[in-house]
Amino acid sequence: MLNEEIIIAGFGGQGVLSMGQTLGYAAMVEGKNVSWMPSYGPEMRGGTANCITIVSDSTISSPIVSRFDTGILLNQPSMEKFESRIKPGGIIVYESTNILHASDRKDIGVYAIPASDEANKLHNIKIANMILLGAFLEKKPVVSIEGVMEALKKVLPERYHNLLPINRQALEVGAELMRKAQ
Amino acid sequence: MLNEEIIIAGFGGQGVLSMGQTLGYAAMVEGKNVSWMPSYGPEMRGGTANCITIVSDSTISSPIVSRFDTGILLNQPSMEKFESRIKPGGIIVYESTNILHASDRKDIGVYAIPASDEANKLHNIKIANMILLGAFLEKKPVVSIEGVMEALKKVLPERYHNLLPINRQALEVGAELMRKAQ
Amino acid sequence: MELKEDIRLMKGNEAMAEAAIQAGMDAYFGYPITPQSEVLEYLTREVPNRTGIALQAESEVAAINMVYGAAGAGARVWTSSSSPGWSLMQEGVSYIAAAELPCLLVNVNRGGPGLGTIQPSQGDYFQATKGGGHGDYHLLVLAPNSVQEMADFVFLGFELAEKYRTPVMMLSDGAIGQMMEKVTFHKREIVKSAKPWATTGKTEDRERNIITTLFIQPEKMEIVNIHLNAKYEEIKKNEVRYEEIETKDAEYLLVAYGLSARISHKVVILAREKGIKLGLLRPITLWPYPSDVLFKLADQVKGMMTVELNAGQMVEDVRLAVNGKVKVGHYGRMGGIIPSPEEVEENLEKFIKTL
Amino acid sequence: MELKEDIRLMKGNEAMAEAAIQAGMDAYFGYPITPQSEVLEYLTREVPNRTGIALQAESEVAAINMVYGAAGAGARVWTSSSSPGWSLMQEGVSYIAAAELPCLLVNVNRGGPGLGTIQPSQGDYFQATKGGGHGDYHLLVLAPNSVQEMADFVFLGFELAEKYRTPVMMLSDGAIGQMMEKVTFHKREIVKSAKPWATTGKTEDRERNIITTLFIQPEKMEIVNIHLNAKYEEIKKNEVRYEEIETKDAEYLLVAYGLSARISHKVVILAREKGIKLGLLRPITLWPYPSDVLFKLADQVKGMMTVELNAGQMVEDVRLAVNGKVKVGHYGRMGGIIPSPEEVEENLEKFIKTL
Amino acid sequence: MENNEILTPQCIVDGDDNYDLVYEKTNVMTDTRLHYCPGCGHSTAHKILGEVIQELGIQKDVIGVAPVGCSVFAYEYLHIDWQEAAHGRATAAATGIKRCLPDKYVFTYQGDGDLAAIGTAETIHCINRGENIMIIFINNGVYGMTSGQMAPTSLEGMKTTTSPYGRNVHTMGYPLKVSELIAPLPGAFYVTRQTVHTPNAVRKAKKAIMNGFKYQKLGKGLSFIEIVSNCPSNWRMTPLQSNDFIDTDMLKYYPPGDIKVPSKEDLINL
Amino acid sequence: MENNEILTPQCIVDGDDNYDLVYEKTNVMTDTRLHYCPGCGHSTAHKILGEVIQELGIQKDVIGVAPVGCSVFAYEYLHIDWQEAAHGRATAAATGIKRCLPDKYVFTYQGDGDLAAIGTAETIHCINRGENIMIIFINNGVYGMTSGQMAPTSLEGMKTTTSPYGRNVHTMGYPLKVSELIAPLPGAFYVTRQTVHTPNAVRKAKKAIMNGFKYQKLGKGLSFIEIVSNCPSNWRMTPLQSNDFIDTDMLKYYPPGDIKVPSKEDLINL
Amino acid sequence: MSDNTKTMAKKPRKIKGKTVIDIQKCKGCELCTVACKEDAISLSKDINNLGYRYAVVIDDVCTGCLNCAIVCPDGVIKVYRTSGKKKEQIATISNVKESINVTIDNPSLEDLSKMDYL
Amino acid sequence: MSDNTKTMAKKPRKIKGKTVIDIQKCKGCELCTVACKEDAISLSKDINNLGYRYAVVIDDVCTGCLNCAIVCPDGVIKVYRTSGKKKEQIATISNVKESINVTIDNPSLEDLSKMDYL
Ligand SMILES: Cc1ncc(C[n+]2csc(CCOP(=O)(O)OP(=O)(O)O)c2C)c(N)n1
Ligand SMILES: Cc1ncc(C[n+]2csc(CCOP(=O)(O)OP(=O)(O)O)c2C)c(N)n1
Ligand code: SF4
Ligand code: SF4
Ligand code: SF4
Ligand code: SF4
Ligand code: SF4
Ligand code: SF4
Ligand SMILES: [Mg+2]
Ligand SMILES: [Mg+2]
Repeated sequence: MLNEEIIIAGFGGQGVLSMGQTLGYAAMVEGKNVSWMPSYGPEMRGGTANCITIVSDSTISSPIVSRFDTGILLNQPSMEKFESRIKPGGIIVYESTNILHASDRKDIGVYAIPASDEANKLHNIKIANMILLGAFLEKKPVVSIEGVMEALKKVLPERYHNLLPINRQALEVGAELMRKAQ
Repeated sequence: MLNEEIIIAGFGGQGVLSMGQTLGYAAMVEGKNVSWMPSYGPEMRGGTANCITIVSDSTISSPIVSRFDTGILLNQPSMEKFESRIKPGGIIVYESTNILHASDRKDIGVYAIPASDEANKLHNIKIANMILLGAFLEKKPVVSIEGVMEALKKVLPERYHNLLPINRQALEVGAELMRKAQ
Repeated sequence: MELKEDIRLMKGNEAMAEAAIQAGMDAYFGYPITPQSEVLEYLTREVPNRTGIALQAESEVAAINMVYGAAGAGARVWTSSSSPGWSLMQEGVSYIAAAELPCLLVNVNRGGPGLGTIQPSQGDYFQATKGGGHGDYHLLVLAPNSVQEMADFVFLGFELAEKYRTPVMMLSDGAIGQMMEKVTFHKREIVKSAKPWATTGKTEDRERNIITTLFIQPEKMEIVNIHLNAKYEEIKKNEVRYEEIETKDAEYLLVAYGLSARISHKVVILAREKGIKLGLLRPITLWPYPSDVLFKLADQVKGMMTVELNAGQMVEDVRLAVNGKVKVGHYGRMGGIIPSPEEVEENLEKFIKTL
Repeated sequence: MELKEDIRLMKGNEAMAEAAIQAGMDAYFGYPITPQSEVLEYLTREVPNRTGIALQAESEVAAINMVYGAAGAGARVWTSSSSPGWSLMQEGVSYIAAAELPCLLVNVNRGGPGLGTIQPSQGDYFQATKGGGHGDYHLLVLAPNSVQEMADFVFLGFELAEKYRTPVMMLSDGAIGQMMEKVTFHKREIVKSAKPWATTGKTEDRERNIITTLFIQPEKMEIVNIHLNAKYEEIKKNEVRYEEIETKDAEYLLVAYGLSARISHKVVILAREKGIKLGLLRPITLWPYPSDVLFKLADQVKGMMTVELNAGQMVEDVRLAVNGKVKVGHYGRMGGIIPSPEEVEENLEKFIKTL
Repeated sequence: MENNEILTPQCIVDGDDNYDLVYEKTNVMTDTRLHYCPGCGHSTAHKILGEVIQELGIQKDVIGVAPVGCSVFAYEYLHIDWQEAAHGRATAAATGIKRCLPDKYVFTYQGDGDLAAIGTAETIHCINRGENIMIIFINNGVYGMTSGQMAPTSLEGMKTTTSPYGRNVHTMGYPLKVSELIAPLPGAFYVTRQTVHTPNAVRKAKKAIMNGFKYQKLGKGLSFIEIVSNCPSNWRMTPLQSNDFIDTDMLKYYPPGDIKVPSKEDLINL
Repeated sequence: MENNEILTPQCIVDGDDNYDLVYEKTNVMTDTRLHYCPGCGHSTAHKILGEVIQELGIQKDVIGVAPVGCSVFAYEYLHIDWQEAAHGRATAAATGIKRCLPDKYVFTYQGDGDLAAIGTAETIHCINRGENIMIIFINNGVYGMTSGQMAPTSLEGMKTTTSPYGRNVHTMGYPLKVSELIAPLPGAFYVTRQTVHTPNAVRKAKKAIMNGFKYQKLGKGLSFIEIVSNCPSNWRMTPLQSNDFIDTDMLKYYPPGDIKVPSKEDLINL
Repeated sequence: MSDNTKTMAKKPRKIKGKTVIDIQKCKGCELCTVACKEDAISLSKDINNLGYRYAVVIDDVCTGCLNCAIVCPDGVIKVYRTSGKKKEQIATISNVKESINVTIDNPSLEDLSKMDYL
Repeated sequence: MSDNTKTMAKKPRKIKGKTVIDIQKCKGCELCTVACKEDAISLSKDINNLGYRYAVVIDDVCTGCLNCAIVCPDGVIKVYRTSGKKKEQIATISNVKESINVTIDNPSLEDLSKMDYL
């Protein structure tokens, strides 16, 4: 039974909230249940943002959980805040261009993804979040890449549909990085 | 055991509320318990005013009662409103200069006191209320005239003490009228 | 108006205002509303020759926030209003409770909901005791039933407020506010407790004082909530007040506060004349509620009935207190109607028959 | 944002706003406050191209009185706010209840008292259910526990409001307002009931219509109070709503609404995994309260525990419902803290040991 | 038959002369006796309001909003649809009504305590939004209904029950000139100050109210009609004394006349 | 020892030159990092407020009141006694404080949503009573804290989260010129409009705040310091763009400068 | 128009007026008495059922100028006029109510009880 | 005074300034960079621990005019000046805090947690 509880956290502007939403849309497209819960309020003013995304086969009971199956972490403060809240056996996928000190927990999988570097290579720094998402989905295919692409197609206004290919590329780059990182 | 429940009612300006207060002060001076409860609010804008005064030897339970031992009534609307709310065996003392149609109840005592006429004779129309009070006290001496005078002395500012004699006179005129009315 | 000793014949509202001056009030902020406008009128007449500040605010919302400011600055401060005015003050009350500011709040309850009527009512019991404002907080609620208590509870109210750093509400009603009775003012020594937390200017010997109700982090907020609750438990332990009338041998019990308790007292007399062993429990604090004594009395009596000037509010607290041990009835009139003792007695007998 | 059928991924606040438009709202008046500002934002974005009025008021006090005016004029109207804003609206709410104006009121509850925190809370249960405003009145209170219900209860709320000429409150919380979930919008036929009492201009075929809450004579006021109470009794008879989860064979029962009910659902799963026969009763209407079903369940279970995001408010209604038949416990977190299912389960086990 | 006609009240015959009825209370007013105190300007204001509604023939399209204050019972006296609003919130309620019924005439009728104290925020923002309504503002310098407390408009030195030694402007604030305060707001289309204490003043005030209704159709903003009035009961004066006081004191501080009038272009569609 | 002295931060030695410290953040400010967004005028306003308090040496006699808005955390940043007030009620709270502590300096620090929307009544009446306090009014044309809704001061056509197609003055009201609105009130002693987006503007604004504190001692009324500020985050601009917008748009509608200044006689006791 | 000028030209006979006051609704405020330039109205010695002295016509010199009626707060004055060009715009009377003398009832509070409450 | 005029008279050597920027508190708003008429300041390429590019002195041409420090919202600029008549009224420094470089901590929310809550 699928019930994946994910925390995504980083600086505001790193695309943390939209990464969660994209994942949510994809889950919805695939007929799964989903809940997406942002941190809100002045916390965001401090420059950090995070969201909890839960993807499940069955009804999602609590949309807010304090321990997670997966952490997708984009900056150092988030690493410090959330590393201890990953369940044993869970994973952390992190942005290794920004985060210098990663978790050294042994009971979870910790995967360094240099997403910003790779995004720069694709000449679009904004795509770093999709690279991380791709990496995560490679490890835990809670939704398919096709699902993500279908979701993006529905969510993005027509005029942005030219960005679909680069998004797919980013997802694939992420998957590739994950395969390497393992 | 003394427990006299009195309704005093008339037009605003007829000294209805202050009559009740004077009675209350006198009762207090004589060490009795007293409660005085005015009608309040826009009702008074309609030109009518009334107050419930209770004088008692013991603790006064409810300061608001719906039936009365005595009604001191100064205008026609008050007569109409309150005549039925006098307990059997009770009394009505009324201003017969103003009120043309008095109660014809047989189970209570109804006493016509032409207070305004008499007050005019004393060249002070404002004193009519004290005449009615005097009449009431003649019938039911719940406080003594001395008590009332002492109360007035305490309550009136020094500069009005010259009015004390005419007040006493009014009380006595009232008493006399009551003796005649019976 | 002074008679021998310091006994006076006064309206409840005036007695309260006089008591506040004698209690060394620093400030009063209020807005006119019937049936309590005499408070501001009395104070604006008296304080210029005596002591304190009495300011007419532009609204109840302003008034309660002036109280917030003044209380935060360490003043002995109070306000009063009546039902609709109190609804407007609910945000401010919640802030004051959260900031733990001692002050006295008086509701001279009139008939509602809406603009309603200006006649006496007890329709604001829930608002006063369960918290009409948002969030978990409590007011310490005192319910006077005479002009004397209107005066006495001002002294008591200020004292308790400062002792616990908590707002104290006096829940009165239009009848007790408007009626005149004898009231005795005893000589008292007024002790004002030190308020080292007050915002009086940051002197060099201390850190800055901050009055705030903002605790943006849930973890902090919960600590504040827990702290408040601990205080409320303390108050529950120490400050329950009530009066028992003829309860010793009572087989039936009336429960009533304020004006209803006055009426119910007469009902006890009437019922006992008829041979019904009736007692009366008068809660003086509506919060904390005298639940324990009711729980005990539930073993003794066959039934309890509340008498309230509302549709049945306090009856819930009585039911919670006795927890099913005895049947608890309610007799109420609404909208400013005041039942006569005879009427209540009649309904009591009806209730007894259902037991 | 549209996907196949009309299924969308939306925030609770947005779903509610979308539902209101689909429900044929005539007007919304509101004032920004976290965590529900998305409502006004969504509406100001949508209504210019669709239908209705969405006006940013100068304050919550103004907003609720705009609702009063519009509802009195026969409009399908609503507002939303969060805790401190709702405290400010209490006078208006009492007026609306007294004037019997149908409208929808949404409180996206955050942590209090005072300014508090913006995180989710259920600290306004008392305010919503016992009447935070003055006088005897009730709101019909709906408690959604998902984004879907945030949408559905808008339709239901308008319907019930107009059916009973009464304000309906939706008591949600910051989590449900802020979170995104799937929500399906079904095609519905919107029926708006006739409002012959509305102030739309006195045509010659009828007497003038008056919306008022002033009943200066106690006798009249009491008639109004009695009328309101009769209506409330009617609502109690017809409109109690709740959900039973695994209660059939339950030996213990959780009682929880809204977000707490989501958490409690997981607790039921956890407990049953451990062999504890736990059930969940989720009140959907907080007023009228599902007392009867609890009274019945009290014969079956050994104990009940409420799970609330407050210091213990709804627990009083459960105790009143079971009237002493079983022990009723409470587990609560405050200030925006949300307990994990594991934590609740642990505390449930502790509670069970006290039975 | 001739006799019959003579007995109808439209005309009476007195000796040689045949008299036609030329003035009586408009039947937009109800028969209920006004509860106002003798000589109170509220009554006069009601009367001319009724006359204007009758003369414009808009009875079926008018919705009045009267909040708390002596005029809370206004709905007793005018045969139109009414809402009684919470203290200070008439303009908010009126906004709610007008936004939902933009083709109706909506007006508020508010006292100075209501409009200028507790309702200040609602007043200013309603005007600033230029809601297409009319505000009739009865400035009697006192809280009439609650029996004579100081209002924001009480004059300097004025004795009221809450300024028993006279209003001290340094501690209690200055009498607020609401019309002057709000006239600069772009949402205010027409701002005028009138009285109703003499026959001519009544005629002018009536004209102002008529304008207020007419302008409402233009959709260009709000009409604000201040009526400096009296409160004999709480001023503790006879009605005649109170009217003198209007002339000698109130109008000194609150000068009558138009404060903001529409331009000709503004009125082009009238 | 010489060496030691050199190492204290008052001066540094660089080659031949001996440098003295001539400017640093006043220590009336705490060390807590300001939570404001980059380039936000709130920060600058805080800073000069702290400097004025330090320069006047009145730290122990000042009580600040900050209501809800981005500056609700003001108490984090200035080492003085503070009260955080309910939204819109800072002036009421300040009135309560000042009446009880007349010898202290009391000021409020309020946003435009706070002061000019929900707090309108409190603002006007506090000023009208001439409370001897200072109001610092940060006008950034938007609700900053709640993330960018329209404020009463949002300019015509301005896009905000609740005016997504731009502020339509006919349905949403006109941008409110609060300083002009309140300046005529006799209780307003000093009314000025400043900005803090350039070094010179900051100097002037600081002077204005200094005046506000000084005038408070005179007991002649209220000082109202409007600071036209920015909200880069919610204007969706960089700080530099936002400061340009102040010059090109905000100051057009809200012209800077003194609006009401005390006369010489007023200042005689200063 | 010719008619009109004729009337004005000869001024043989001043337009005559007549006021009818509902004495039971009159509150004796005296605004009419000072408003009447002809001194046609004065207060009675007696009081009506509201407790007020009421306005009465004391002198049959009324010109029908309407001042008294226009200023009367309670609208209890009706004015009649002999034919002739009306000087005043008058209220349109679409449905004239009968009765000049009104039955005596109780003070305003009782009136209020006639309210259509719900 | 004579000293002063002397200095002004000969103007042999322009007053020199020095700015010290607390880069970990800088938010990179760039107000200082445009305020400096000498173009002494610019933004770094790197980001600090708040995630912002920060202001750095790029050119040692500072005159000590204070503009950058005065306009800096976050008050993270200190200015030093060589002796000479000060052109500006400066803040009185009664108690100078130490440290030019500040330890790196978490974003503001964590700062807030240092609050003295009750
Ligand atoms: C919230 C609230 N506060 C106070 C009152 C009491 N109240 C009723 S009317 C009024 C003021 C009346 O004065 P004004 O508006 O000037 O009207 P007037 O009676 O003078 O015409 C007040 C304070 C109320 N009804 N509601
Ligand atoms: C009663 C109430 N309503 C609404 C809010 C939400 N709220 C907090 S701050 C704010 C407005 C902030 O705008 P402004 O006053 O302009 O300050 P800024 O953040 O722009 O400096 C609002 C609406 C609240 N805290 N309390
Ligand atoms: S109290 Fe004053 S305002 Fe009210 S009706 Fe009487 S005179 Fe008029
Ligand atoms: S949101 Fe706007 S006002 Fe608030 S701190 Fe950021 S820039 Fe400043
Ligand atoms: S003006 Fe009207 S109410 Fe006043 S005395 Fe004359 S008739 Fe009577
Ligand atoms: S109509 Fe004119 S002349 Fe006739 S009574 Fe009235 S005021 Fe006098
Ligand atoms: S002004 Fe201050 S915060 Fe902004 S870039 Fe310069 S040093 Fe950094
Ligand atoms: S002090 Fe003046 S010259 Fe030096 S860096 Fe700052 S702005 Fe430039
Ligand atoms: Mg008034
Ligand atoms: Mg702002």
